[in-house]
Amino acid sequence: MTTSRKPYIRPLDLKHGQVDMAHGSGGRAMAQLIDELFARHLGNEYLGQGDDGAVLPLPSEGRLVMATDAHVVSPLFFPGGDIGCLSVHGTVNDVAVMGARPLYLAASFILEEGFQLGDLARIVQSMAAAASAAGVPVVTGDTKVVERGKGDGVFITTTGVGVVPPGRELSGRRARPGDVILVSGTLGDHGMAIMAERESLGFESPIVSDTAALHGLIETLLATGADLRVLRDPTRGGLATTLNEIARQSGVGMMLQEKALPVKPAVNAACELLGLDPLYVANEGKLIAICAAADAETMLTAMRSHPLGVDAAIIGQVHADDHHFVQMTTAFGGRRIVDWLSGEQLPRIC
Amino acid sequence: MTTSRKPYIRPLDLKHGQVDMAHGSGGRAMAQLIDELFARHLGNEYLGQGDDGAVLPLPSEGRLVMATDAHVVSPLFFPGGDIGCLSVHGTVNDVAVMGARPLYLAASFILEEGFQLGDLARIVQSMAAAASAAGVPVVTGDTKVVERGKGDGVFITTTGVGVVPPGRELSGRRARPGDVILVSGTLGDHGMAIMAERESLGFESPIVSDTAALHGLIETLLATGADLRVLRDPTRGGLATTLNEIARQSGVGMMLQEKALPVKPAVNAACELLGLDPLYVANEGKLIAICAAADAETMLTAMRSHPLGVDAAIIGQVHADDHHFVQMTTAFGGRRIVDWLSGEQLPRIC
Amino acid sequence: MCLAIPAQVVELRDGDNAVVDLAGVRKEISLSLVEGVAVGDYVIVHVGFALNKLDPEEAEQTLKLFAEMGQLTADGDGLTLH
Amino acid sequence: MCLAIPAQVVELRDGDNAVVDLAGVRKEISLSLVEGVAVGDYVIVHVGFALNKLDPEEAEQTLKLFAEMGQLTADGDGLTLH
Amino acid sequence: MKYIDEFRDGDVAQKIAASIRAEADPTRNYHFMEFCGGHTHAISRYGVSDLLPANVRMIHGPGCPVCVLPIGRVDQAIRLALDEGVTLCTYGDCLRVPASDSLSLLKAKAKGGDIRMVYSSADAVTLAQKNPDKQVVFFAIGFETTTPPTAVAIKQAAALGLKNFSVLCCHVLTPSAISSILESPEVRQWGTVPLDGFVGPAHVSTIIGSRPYEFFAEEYRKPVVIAGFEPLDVMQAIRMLIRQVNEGRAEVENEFSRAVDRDGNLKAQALVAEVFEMRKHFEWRGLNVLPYSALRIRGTFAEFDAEKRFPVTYASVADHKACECGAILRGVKRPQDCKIFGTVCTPENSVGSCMVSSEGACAAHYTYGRYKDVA
Amino acid sequence: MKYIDEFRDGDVAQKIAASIRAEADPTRNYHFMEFCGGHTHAISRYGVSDLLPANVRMIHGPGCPVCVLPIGRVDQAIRLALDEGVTLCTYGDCLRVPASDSLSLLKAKAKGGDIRMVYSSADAVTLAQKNPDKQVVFFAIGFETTTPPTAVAIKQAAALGLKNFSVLCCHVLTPSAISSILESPEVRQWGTVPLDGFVGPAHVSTIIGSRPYEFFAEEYRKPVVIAGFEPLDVMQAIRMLIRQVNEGRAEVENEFSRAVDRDGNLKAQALVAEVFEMRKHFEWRGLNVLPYSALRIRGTFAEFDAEKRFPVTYASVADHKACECGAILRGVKRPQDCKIFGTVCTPENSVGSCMVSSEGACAAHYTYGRYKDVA
Ligand code: SF4
Ligand code: SF4
Ligand SMILES: [Mg+2]
Ligand SMILES: [Mg+2]
Ligand SMILES: [Mg+2]
Ligand SMILES: [Mg+2]
Ligand SMILES: [Mg+2]
Ligand SMILES: [Mg+2]
Ligand SMILES: [Mg+2]
Ligand SMILES: [Mg+2]
Ligand SMILES: [Mg+2]
Ligand SMILES: [Mg+2]
Repeated sequence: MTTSRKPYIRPLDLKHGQVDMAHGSGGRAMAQLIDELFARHLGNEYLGQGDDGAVLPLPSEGRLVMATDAHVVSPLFFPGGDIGCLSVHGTVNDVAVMGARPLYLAASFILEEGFQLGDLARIVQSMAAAASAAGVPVVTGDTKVVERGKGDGVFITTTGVGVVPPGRELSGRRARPGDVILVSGTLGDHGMAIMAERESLGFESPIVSDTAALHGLIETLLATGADLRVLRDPTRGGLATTLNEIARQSGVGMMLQEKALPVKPAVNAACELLGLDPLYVANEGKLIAICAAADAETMLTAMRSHPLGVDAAIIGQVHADDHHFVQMTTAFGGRRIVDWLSGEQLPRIC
Repeated sequence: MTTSRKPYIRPLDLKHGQVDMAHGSGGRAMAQLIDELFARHLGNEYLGQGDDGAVLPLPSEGRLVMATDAHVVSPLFFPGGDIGCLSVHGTVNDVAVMGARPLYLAASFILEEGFQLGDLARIVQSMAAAASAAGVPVVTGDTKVVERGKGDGVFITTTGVGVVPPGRELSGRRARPGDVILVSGTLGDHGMAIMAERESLGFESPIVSDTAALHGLIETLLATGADLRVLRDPTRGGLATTLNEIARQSGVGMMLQEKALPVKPAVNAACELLGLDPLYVANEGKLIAICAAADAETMLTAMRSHPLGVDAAIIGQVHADDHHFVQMTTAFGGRRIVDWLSGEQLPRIC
Repeated sequence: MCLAIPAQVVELRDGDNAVVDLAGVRKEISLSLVEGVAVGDYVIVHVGFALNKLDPEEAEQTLKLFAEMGQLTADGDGLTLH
Repeated sequence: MCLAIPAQVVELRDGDNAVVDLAGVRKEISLSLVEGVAVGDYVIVHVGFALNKLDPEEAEQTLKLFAEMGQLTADGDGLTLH
Repeated sequence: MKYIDEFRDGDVAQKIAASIRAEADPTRNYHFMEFCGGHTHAISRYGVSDLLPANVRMIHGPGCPVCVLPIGRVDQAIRLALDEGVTLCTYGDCLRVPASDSLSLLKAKAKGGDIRMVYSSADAVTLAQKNPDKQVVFFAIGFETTTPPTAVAIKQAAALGLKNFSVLCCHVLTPSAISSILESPEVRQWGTVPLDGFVGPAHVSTIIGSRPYEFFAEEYRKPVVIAGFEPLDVMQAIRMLIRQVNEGRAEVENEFSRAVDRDGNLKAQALVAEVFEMRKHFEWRGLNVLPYSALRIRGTFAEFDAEKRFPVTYASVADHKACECGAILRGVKRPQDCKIFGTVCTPENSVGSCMVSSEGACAAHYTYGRYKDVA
Repeated sequence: MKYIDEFRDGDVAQKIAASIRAEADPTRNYHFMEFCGGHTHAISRYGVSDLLPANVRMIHGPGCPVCVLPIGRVDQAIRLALDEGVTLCTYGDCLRVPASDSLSLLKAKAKGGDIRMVYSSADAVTLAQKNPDKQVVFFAIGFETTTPPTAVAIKQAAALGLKNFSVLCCHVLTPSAISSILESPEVRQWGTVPLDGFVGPAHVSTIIGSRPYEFFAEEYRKPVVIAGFEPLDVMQAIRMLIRQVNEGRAEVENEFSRAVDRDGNLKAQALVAEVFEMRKHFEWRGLNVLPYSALRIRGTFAEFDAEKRFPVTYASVADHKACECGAILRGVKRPQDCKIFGTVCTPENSVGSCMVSSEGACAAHYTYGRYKDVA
């Protein structure tokens, strides 16, 4: 009858448009969202396959490493980053701390009805930039939409895979008495950057999140050939909680030196104002390294040679302890336990 | 001073306990949740490593397949399953439809403050049973807690990896004119089981979700040696939307035979009552297969030989069409387009 | 104009309600708009209300007309004419 | 008993408010409980309120006492005694 | 499913098709309007037109309640949700109808409006009962089929003494729409729309009976066959219309006798009369303002009238200037005649209301029939 | 950070420690109670006791506002949130305090209560202003330090004419608590608690000044040294207490002269006097009902009194029977003396209130000091 029209799709309205339930229906509206936002910014040959799963080349030897994290940060945009780059860094780091080269990322979005499409575009672009800088492509993904009041703007779950070369063994189970504990830089920057953004605090602060991909730094450390036992990123729960996890896994105790802990003055100040302890505040671009005592100085030098490790420090040592206590010699000259985070980090008034 | 006490942790209160913010803090409350729920039920040697990422053995050859899906179903428990087993099946299927053997799963939980710990335990147990039945362990995971009103009980994102043997090529891009389209069983069972549970509908129905892991069925098909082009599970958006995706990816058209489509009478009835089309209703244990015409009967026989394929049917054929239309010869004797799902599947009154 | 579907009444309930069955799917509906409905009757259901009873004899009649279609000539065929 | 911290007033604002600075972190606080606060003063901040001004001379004095500690004998040392 | 499957039988369809082919006069064309969107949907969904000979053409009518809802009415509902903060309940079909400012109820919901899809007017009453601190408004649309359930809801709310329930009443009347078609210059004067008869409403007629159509048959000399919404019903009605045309009759015939009689449902009619009264005029999308073409809530139930309870006066809003919905609803144009059909206007981004419900002519053609445009 | 870092200097600490060792009489024991949780926290957090000789022992006092909050008061707050549906605002410290039915405010929040942590009483007023349709209740706890900000909030709400703001006032008075310790049979009669002096409150004293402690020094012959919350302040105060004991003095001395004088903050005192008045009696956790030991809102501000606005009368609830919080708050027992310390009672599952805030004796010992129990 009539002739066919030129196919035309009205582009997404990134200025005023909002996510609605149709964007998660599986139908044409979702296909458009994927085409114009996800595929456009994150696109690569694997994502472009367009199937339910991505088919990917694998190195011929080694073991696979797989890590996953849901990102639920609020606010979504904060000094130094946003949920987009954070969701790339967090998972790249969890793969890299196992000694693996991160190869591929999967990204799963849970969008809340009413979320601004423009904000989503910013987040996806930030993710794309982080993935590209890290050299780790997003190869597959998923998008769901939940009703208003059943989500919080956007949640992003990323899963990463990588490959560890044969013979390399890194694990929280490998710390042993005598080992030395290092940290790659200042503590608490990410968590405090987030908290200082909370409107109700009325803070103006120079604090910027440290969110960063650590696999480059880790490669530098591995290249020294030192006897590395454990690498881990002290995220939620901060340095204190992460060290307690490792102490429990390895069945050891630890003694930290408070004087050696690097903390930025502004982070310290914000902690003082809120009654918080920077040891419990989250980091997103810091590395804990535990190595044989003989290699500690080599490790420190290697860390400091990398842009992400300039503030690196030796902060303590591992010892035998059936109670797996992490303790600290205070700058004041006393001694205390540095316990697991208990409950939430709630600001303290008394 | 005093002697040390026997370590004791008051167990989680699975009867009355609720998720609170501390369970997501990264601290000791979270560690307990992981120990008593996740590790206890899902436990395996890889999850037991306890690091941020799992280190896993890999087959020596083949390509990696990676797939991810967020699960946000409501209600969380429905006839035939729950979000726990669903989140295993969904991702196992997305890996398996690429022709891969599913090897490992990662699971990421976003819990809403106030969620009943007892419900969470049921879900994790169901996940564990599904993972164990499928032979695909959950090797790593993550738990976040969001404030009440910023989530919906629980969201589960699973990511799966598997390995495709060399030489096996399955993709939505490979359908070609002349190929035959099969489906492994009745359409719309999952979506209708969910919808019939909605309180406001006042339905009592015998409809049960078809949620199932399809990799066993897929192995059976692959074992025939037939020239399989495409496998896909018609989930969100139903058969109609999935076939449109494939038609677009392959640049072809399709013609279905309405008479051949298997639909359970109760599903049909529920669709009639709501003004819905079973072609657009989600499935979670069904497979679309597209193969060379010469292999169609072999494929049908193989499908029907498997418990998950007893209702399998040949439903249509691929042809050349620059417009990538999926069309259908109606049982009535006419012809229509079977379009992408547009918007949401909303019940129709008029 | 409006989606409605015939279903069989299988139970009468309080408050002028009834349960209808369609291929095993049961749903409570309102009988506020109809009179004299008994279990076993078919009603036309629209947005949760029975609009009308379905007349089985008329249905039979209509179907018979369809079936005889091939052989029909051009007369009234017993169609109801108002 | 209650968490409070000395910080320097860097700006006076409307509504009896001020901005204090602690190592680069600035926060608006209320001056409703104190009198005669000027820019440059240190105040003790608790739940967003200045509780009191800090007396720099007394602080100096106290620190001096600490520093001389090693050499001190057992006399009053100039501690404020009420 | 009894009384459903039998009316969709493909073998029987072939027989009726053969009989239509036999009876249709090959030397002339037949143009029939199916008034109802339900018929439009059935024709497209089952491919009924593929079974008709080329000289029998179906013209889509205005009987799609969503299609005739003017922008200004949806705007009122949106203002109730966004500005007045009410919980706005409505049937799923209404959610995507385009309104002013690129909004729809679905988009207003994304903006934060508390907008709920309900399956029944009774659900809205229940919601009001359960949330005494929220004002619940039921956005009521539809022809005579859907009006009685709204009447029941209002009476129920009155019986319960609810102070937080009201109805934004947009119920419209079928006979007015038919009159408007028949009175249109295209049909009456210019003859640009050749109209040889109507397939008459199915479920509307279960309520109002077949009597109201007798006026049209007599006054305008147009045959009417009331038909069910199953595809065999439609085929049979077409055959009956062809026969009337061939015989020069213009009568009301009833193919849907299993559910419709001459009087309709008197109980439902009485309920409607108790709760509603005629509006002096009402604007329809595409058909302009029609006198006595819609209902409003009677003064005795004024407290349940959302237009009285909230400051949401109706303001007429012009349709998108490229949109041909008006002409399509009057049968003057076909979807393919609209310049933006299938490009700017698609079900995802509908510009006009005919692209919303699958009963709308544009949506039905886009969703089921557009393969024909490229053949 | 000026006026902070200098008071945490480890080298200076060694000097003061040496001086304490030099001055402490090796033939006797010194038992000092630090009244304030702030001091308890500093001692544990910085490891101050590691720098003290074995014959100088610190006893934790009752000055932790969260610790002395009785179950019945938290129950009231929970009832306001869950039963009355108010938006309950409070400081972060209160959220984990155990209440009846295994609840806490945090768990009540998980149950659906609208419970918000605020950083300042002013935030609660702002919240009430922004949500005129919600009743906002500020659950106000604390000693004299925290009372003036609550007074300001109430006056602000009055000035704004807020009808939806009120305060559940649980402010308590330091001198009453000190009296209760000194009057306790363990101290006064039995001598089971040897008490050689007090480290007096830091920030409480910025408000009330040093004068109120003079009565204790005179009446009970106990030395008091008011000290800041930094660890060097505490060390110095201990040294000053040792010196008083050695010299047989019982005076009020002020180590915290940079922030405290004899009169305190008169403006703040006047504000408190305007808004609050004495309660005849008030139950403290661990110290029982103490006469004239707490404040309530004056009749002139009655409309801002949550206890008057809502039906939440106070009901006393017994502590868990194994819990030794009472004895610990009176200095009679140490955390390690409680049978369930560190096993059933931990910061994650606190049974008593002393295990909640890091100022509570049990939490401080658990979190910072329990390595000593296994040495
Ligand atoms: S295609 Fe869209 S704009 Fe054109 S007439 Fe149809 S509904 Fe209106
Ligand atoms: S350990 Fe717990 S129960 Fe025992 S006294 Fe301390 S707070 Fe009370
Ligand atoms: Mg992880
Ligand atoms: Mg991580
Ligand atoms: Mg997916
Ligand atoms: Mg939200
Ligand atoms: Mg990590
Ligand atoms: Mg997937
Ligand atoms: Mg999937
Ligand atoms: Mg899939
Ligand atoms: Mg994690
Ligand atoms: Mg919720």
